[in-house]
Amino acid sequence: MEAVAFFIGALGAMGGAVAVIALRNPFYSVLALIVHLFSLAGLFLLLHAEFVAAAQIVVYAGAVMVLYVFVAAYVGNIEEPMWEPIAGQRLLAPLMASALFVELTIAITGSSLKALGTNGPTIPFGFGQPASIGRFFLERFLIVFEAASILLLVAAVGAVVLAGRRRTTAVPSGEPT
Amino acid sequence: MSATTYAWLVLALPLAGSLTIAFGYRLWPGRAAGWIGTAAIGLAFLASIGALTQLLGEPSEHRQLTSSLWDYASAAGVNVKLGILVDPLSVFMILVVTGVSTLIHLYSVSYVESDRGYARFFSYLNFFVFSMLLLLLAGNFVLLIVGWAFVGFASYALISFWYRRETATKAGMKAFVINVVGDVGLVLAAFFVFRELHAFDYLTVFQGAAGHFHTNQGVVVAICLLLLVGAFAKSAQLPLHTWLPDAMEGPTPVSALIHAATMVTAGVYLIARMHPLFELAPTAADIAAFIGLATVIVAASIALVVTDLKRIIAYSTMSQIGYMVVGVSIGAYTAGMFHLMTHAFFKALLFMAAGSVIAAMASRQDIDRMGGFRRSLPYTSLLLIVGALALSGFPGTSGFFSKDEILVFAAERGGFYWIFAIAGYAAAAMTAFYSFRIVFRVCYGEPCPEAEALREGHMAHAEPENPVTGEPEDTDVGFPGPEHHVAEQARSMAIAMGCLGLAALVGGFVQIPGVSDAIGHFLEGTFANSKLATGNPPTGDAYLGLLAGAVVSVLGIGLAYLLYVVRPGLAPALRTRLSGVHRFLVNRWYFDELIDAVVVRPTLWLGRFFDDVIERRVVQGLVEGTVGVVRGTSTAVRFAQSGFVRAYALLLITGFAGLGLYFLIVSS
Amino acid sequence: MNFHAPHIDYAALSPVLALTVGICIVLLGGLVRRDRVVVPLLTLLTLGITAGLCIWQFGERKDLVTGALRLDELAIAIALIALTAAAFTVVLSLGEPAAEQSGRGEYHALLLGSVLGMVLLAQAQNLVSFFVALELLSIPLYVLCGSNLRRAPSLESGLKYLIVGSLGSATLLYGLALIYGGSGSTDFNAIAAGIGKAGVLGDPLILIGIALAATGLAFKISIAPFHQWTPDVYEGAPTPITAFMAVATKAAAFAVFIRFFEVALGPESGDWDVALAVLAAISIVVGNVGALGQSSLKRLLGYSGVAQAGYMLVGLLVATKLGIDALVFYLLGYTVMNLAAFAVIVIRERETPFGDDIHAIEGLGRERPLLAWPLTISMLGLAGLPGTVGFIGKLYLIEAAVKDSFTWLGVAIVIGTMVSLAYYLRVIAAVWMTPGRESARDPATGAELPAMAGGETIEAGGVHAVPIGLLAGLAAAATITFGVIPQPLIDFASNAGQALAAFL
Amino acid sequence: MNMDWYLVLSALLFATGAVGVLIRRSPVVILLCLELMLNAGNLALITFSRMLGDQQGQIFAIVVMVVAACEVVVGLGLIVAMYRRRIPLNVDDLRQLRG
Amino acid sequence: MLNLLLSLPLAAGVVACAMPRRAAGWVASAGSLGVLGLAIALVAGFDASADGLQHSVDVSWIPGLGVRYALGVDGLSLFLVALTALVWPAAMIFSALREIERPRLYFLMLALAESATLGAFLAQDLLLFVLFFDLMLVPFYFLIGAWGGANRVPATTKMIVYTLVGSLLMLVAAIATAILATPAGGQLTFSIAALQSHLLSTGSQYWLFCFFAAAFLVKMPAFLLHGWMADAYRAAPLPVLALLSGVLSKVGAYGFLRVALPLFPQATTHFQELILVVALASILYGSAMAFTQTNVRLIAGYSSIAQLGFITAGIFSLRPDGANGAVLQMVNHGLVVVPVFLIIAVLYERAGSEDLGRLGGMAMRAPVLAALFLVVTLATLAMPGSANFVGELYILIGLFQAKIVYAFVASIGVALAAFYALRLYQRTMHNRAPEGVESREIGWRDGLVLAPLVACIVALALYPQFILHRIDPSTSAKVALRR
Repeated sequence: MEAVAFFIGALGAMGGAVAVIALRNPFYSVLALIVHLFSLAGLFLLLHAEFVAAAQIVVYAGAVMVLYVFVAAYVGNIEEPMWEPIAGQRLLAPLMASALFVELTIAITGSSLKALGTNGPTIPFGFGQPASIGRFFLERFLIVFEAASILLLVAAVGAVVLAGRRRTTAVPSGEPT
Repeated sequence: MSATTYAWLVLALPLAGSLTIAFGYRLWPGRAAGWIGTAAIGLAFLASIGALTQLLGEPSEHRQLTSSLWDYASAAGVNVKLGILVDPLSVFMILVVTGVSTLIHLYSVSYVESDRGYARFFSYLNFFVFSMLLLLLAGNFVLLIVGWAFVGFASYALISFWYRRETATKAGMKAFVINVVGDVGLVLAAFFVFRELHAFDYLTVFQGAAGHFHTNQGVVVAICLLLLVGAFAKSAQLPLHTWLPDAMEGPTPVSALIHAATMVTAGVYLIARMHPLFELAPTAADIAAFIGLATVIVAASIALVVTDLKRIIAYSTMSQIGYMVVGVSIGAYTAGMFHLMTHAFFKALLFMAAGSVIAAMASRQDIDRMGGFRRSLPYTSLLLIVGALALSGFPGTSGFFSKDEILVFAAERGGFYWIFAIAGYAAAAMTAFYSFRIVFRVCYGEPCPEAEALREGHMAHAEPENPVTGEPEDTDVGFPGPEHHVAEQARSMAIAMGCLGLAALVGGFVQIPGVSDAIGHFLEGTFANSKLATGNPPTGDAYLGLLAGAVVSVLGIGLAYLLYVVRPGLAPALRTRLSGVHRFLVNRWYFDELIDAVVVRPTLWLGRFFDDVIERRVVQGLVEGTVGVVRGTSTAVRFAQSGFVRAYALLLITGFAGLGLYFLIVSS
Repeated sequence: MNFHAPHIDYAALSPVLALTVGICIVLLGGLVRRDRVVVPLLTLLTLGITAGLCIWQFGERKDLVTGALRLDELAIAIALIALTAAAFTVVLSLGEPAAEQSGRGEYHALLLGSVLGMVLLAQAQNLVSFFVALELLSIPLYVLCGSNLRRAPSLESGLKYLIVGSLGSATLLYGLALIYGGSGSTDFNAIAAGIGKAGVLGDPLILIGIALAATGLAFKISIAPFHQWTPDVYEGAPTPITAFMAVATKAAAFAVFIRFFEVALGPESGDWDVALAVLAAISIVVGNVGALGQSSLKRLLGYSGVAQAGYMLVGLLVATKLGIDALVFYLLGYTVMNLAAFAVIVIRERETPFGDDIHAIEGLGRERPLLAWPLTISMLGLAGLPGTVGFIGKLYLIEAAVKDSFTWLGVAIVIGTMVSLAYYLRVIAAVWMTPGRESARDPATGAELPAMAGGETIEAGGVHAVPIGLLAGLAAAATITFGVIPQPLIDFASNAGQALAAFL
Repeated sequence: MNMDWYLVLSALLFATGAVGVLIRRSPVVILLCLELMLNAGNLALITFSRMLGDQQGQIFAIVVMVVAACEVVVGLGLIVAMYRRRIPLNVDDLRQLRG
Repeated sequence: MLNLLLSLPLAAGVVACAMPRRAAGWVASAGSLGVLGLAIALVAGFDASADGLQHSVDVSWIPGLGVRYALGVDGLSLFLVALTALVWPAAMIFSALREIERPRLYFLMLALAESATLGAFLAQDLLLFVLFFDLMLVPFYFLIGAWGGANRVPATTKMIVYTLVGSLLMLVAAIATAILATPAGGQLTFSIAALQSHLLSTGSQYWLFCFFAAAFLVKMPAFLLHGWMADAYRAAPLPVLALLSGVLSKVGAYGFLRVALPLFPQATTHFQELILVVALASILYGSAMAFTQTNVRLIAGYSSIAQLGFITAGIFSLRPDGANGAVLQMVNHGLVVVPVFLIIAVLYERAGSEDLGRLGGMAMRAPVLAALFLVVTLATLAMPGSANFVGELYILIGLFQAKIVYAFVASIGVALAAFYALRLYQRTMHNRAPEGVESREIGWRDGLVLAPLVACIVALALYPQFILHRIDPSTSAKVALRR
């Protein structure tokens, strides 16, 4: 049962990922990513990370992706020519990515870490649930939590700086880019 | 005052004279510089006499006196003092040098009077005398080398005295460089000596040498051969002689003083001085003797055909020094030094007379253009003849006794040394011939226009031109001087020539076989330990030799008379008949060309090779190659910096892939 | 279920808190007041207070908030570098068009946010706080790079930095995940212990994790071949930001690099030292040759930064106290040298129509010797010539390398230095040995050069040559002073090494 | 399911994301691919968290989500700013800075 | 005493910077004259019998790195310090007599150069030596780059990069020497005296020696490593070039004696032949090049290569006599080459050219100039009777006893020197003056600069023992360390 769920989730995640990089319209890519995120959330559930899965769906697939959709719609479809201007990129990119994959796989499968070959230890009640996560955040990772919040603040300020319309940023027309 | 004090005085006076003239070059009016110079040397001559008398006052075993002023360069086991050695040989030499020098200074006072560089001339000349005396009085090898090089420099300075002439500067350079080659030989010899005996001091070396070396040991032969390089360069022996004829670019008194009477005999002095070493290396001594002989013959043969008045005398000088070299190399020290002295007299005289003639010719030196000066320059002609007689070894003159003494000694020594006697007499015939070739061409025959003019009381004035290249002289500043001076009109010249003429005639009487042995006796102190200088040859043999000499000399003179006076057409005919030989001789046996091809060209080629190939290709290539590699890498790095952000990402991933690969290899 | 509030040492945390408060105040101040002075002053005040608190805490060594952070001399030294750089940047930003356009409050708040990230990063002792601090450092910088919205290169640099930076972050993250998995903990100390406990010393999982983490960190400190963003971003970003990045980012990333590798991955040092040595050598080569022939001074300093990072990495990879001392010392010296150079570049950028092109400083020695000297001293220092702190720094690094049998890296450093002379001296030659340019004509084509930021700025914000020049002079004076009397700085740096000595 | 399955999947997703960054030219899609990579990291973190029975990994994952969101915000902000400046939204055209 | 010696020039230079433009040169010159006074006092107070350091200063400088501020003079450095102190005022005053652009900076740089050079000669801490060795280059970079002739910037860059190649490697080697010589747990020290007592293993000595040798040989420069020389010599302003050639080149040779021989005795012996070959190649190559060049600066430049070849050969005879000669020759060469370049400057002002083809006839109306030049020329060609000859004599004696073949080859250089030096003199002073050459007597001000130098040459020629006597104990001690 768990294996089936894993494979469905894996297929969804992979499918979504491949679709993100394969689809030519960014708008569709965004949608494919949403599929991917949902599948991943499923996998998280399998791994007893309920809170993370929920956050994934609510925050990520929900809020963040909406932003994507808006921007994708705002800037419209972007022409990506088929012609590859960088010599060797088309050959080397997949090659290096596969090298990356192979090395990671060797690291994972070649590791002498015993626990890797197991289904994982029995876990206590409440593992991955909001309460325990929250405790972690407020006790051990208090600083991280606060830092993350400041990060969000800063990112928001950044977004305002970049995307906010101000009178000084009126673009003189016809200026070369 | 002791003999050494006199000797220091002998050194100090010319130096003081030189510096006085140099620093006051703007102050001295008229001939003052000349008189100061002459006085300095004259006083040095007197001091030399003082040294002589003091030395004669010592018992003959104690006639080697040393004295030193201060440590010159002593450290790390090397000990060099500013020290002199006063012994019969050096005193004999300083007497000759200061004596002849005084007369030549006197001559010069008038001769170069109108030259712009008057003060400079006397400063140089005094400096030369100082250097020569330093060379002679030096008590160790280092000081010898110093004096040796100083005379070389003085010679250079005086050869290129008229430095606006390119020929003069070239000749000076040639003389200097060849002399430096000699210096190097001498220096290396000194090093060998030092390495073997750990001393530079003459007396220590000579005392140590006898016990340290065995006869003909390689080292001592090497030392002697290196000494010979020095001696031959200075004394213009084959093959280092080519500078001497060119040195005639200098003013004539310079030729008389340096390139005839004094400096060029330094080589002879050196061999005599180093006789303890040469006697330990008979092979080297024999080599020296043979080279001397070769020089005698080669130089005499060239002198037969050259037409430049001063150059004929220059070749004659080479030839005569060859005799001396033969003499001191085979052990005839007394005879060699005797000939050195008489030669100084008559050769200086010849140059002075030649100078007078050349002045009358307005600086032209070609004997083919001369003639008939007998009447217009009677005094000069007379002394020219006296000099020529002495040079030819005409019976009774000084050259007659001294030359024969060498040849007789050679014949007496036995073995293969008779070759020197035979060849020496043959060369003497040539000597007599070319001596009188000069006399007959200059004094006899049809008077040339200059001679005619002079008879009417006008000195010839010619457009100043370089006597060698014929190109017009730089008259801007007037050297070699707009006016010329002949002995007949300048008293100081006449006095100087008169004194020398007298010496050339009677100088030989100090050493007549069976009659007097003044020089031999005096020099005994130096050569006491010599195995070869075993006294004089039997008087009978000596007179046989004198007879042979007289015959040869008269024959030579007679032949010259036949060719140039009785049948003047014969000489050109002979020249066409023997054109091959003539060309060979006129081209001076092609020695200049040989040296040019063997030494000069390869060196220049090497310089160019260094410049073109090593410097441009290797040295700069090293730089440019490195720069090229760096630039190439730079281009590659900047090419990779293409601006494509995806390419940057790719490189990042690639970098990780490489790093990961390394870690995987490490982990396995 | 009991909630145990963690013990919080407010005194030790005070710098962080001060910065946080400062961010808010500056942000609000920017909204309230629109004049040019208040916000920079507030920012400087914040930085000053924070620095004061840091100095107050100097000498403390303790874990903060359950071990997420560690306050020690290394952290404070790096924090001070970041604060100094930020203070410079504030002054350099006076009249900076980027600050005008993005709003002064926002601009300075972002700057302070980045500084906060650096301060946290220097203290981070936990994978999570490490990662979040790193992002807190980076994300404001992405914005600041692109903050001169009028200039396309500024935006380009922002986006490039963002893309490659995020790629680097992702790589780092994956590496951290593997290390977490392998060692079973996120605490640096526990990782070191966990590696041994789990028996994964030399295990591919950990090693690939290290490789990924090293990639991510090397990216941040511009180690070749992960350096390629550096020249582009340095050139495109507003110059004060470039100065800030060149100095502070590098320092903070090095701090965490040291702490992470020496403390957490110390047991593995035998595996990663050679790899890092090779990277250092590559950096030295690439950085130095890349800088040759650059005409943009910022770009040149970008490449130079790559090379300098290579030098500094040597101090890290030897994994000795001496190495850390040397690295911290070099960072301190590097800070003053670079800031002096950037200050002069900022002034010339605004005074001449050449932007940051080398033409902008031609003839400076003749016209403005007081401005020429700081730049000259800075270049001499970066080139490592004696009499400057750069020489002592290199000496220190080489000593560390040689002592740990990495003599070949010492040789690599000096070979790199030789190459570097070619471009540092070129700058000096432009300053002193080339006549200045009168007109803004392109030397090649003769065409009028497009007006760059400088032209506009003079009307927009003024040159502010006096305060900036004073700072440049100050930094140059420090370069010389610490080159002649280096001991105080050495003592300071060796405290940092001492803080980590227990882990080596 | 063994943990290494999850990890291999995460590696595959990571590599896929990397390929996307390398070959796509639209900045929007590149940002998406970066999301993919961060999510792959998250998957690994969660997997390890499960494997170790330790929730720190989950905390880490949540932080990563925050970070990802921030990157997205800033990234999209940049894209919007560029769009407004009429800079072509193709990273290959961003080559004013090079060399 | 030494502190004052070291800081006075720089202090004067800084003060000069604050002076009006016209006074700057004179203030800096006054400082350097003060240094000269100190140096004379130093020589006068020198205890000739001791081979140890005198006037030592030794205080901690960077304890963290084991670097001490240790200065001292011994016979080895005494006369090099004196040489520096003597020629710097000459160059400064010579420059101060002329209109110079940006005089304050110029004199500041000259003053800095003097301080750095003195530092290199005085340093007794290996690292301090390296520091000053490198620091010397900086002012010369500026001096050539800002006041030089055509192509000055590439030339000066080439020079500084090339010479730093060697000296930076030396930095590594110096550090490695100290580290390797420090016993485990011991306090790191760079003190030359202390390092001398912990000799390294032969293998370490070999490569460390090579690094040091590279630095010294480049600085000299020696054959094959002189790629920077020609361009720099062409471009440098002449007073600066005089110092560059006269003093800086000596630091390399000095380094061999100060550092390489005492610290790496086995390596020195091992590489003796190699260095001798380089030295001989320098002699022959330098000489041959010197007589093919027509640019007067390059003639002097290549002759310097040859002379430095002699000095190196003397050092690497590894005998006291050779080393004494080398030290003496360093002083001598410095003393002759500085006036040569200053005279070239004077000639250039009169002829507007530095090419032999366009020079000549200068002696005509300038007998004093000609006489000064003549003395210098004769000393350059190591005319017997000059101190240069004594130097060469000692070098060759040493070499002759160590490696006889090398001595023979080296003596070829002596003969070649006569040719190129005399050629230089003749073609500038003698022959006919080409168009445009103005034969004018040297001004009394320039004369006052040159005359003391020439007087020193003459004085040393008369009494070289003055130097030999004082250098002998320390120099012999350096060579005797070889086991």
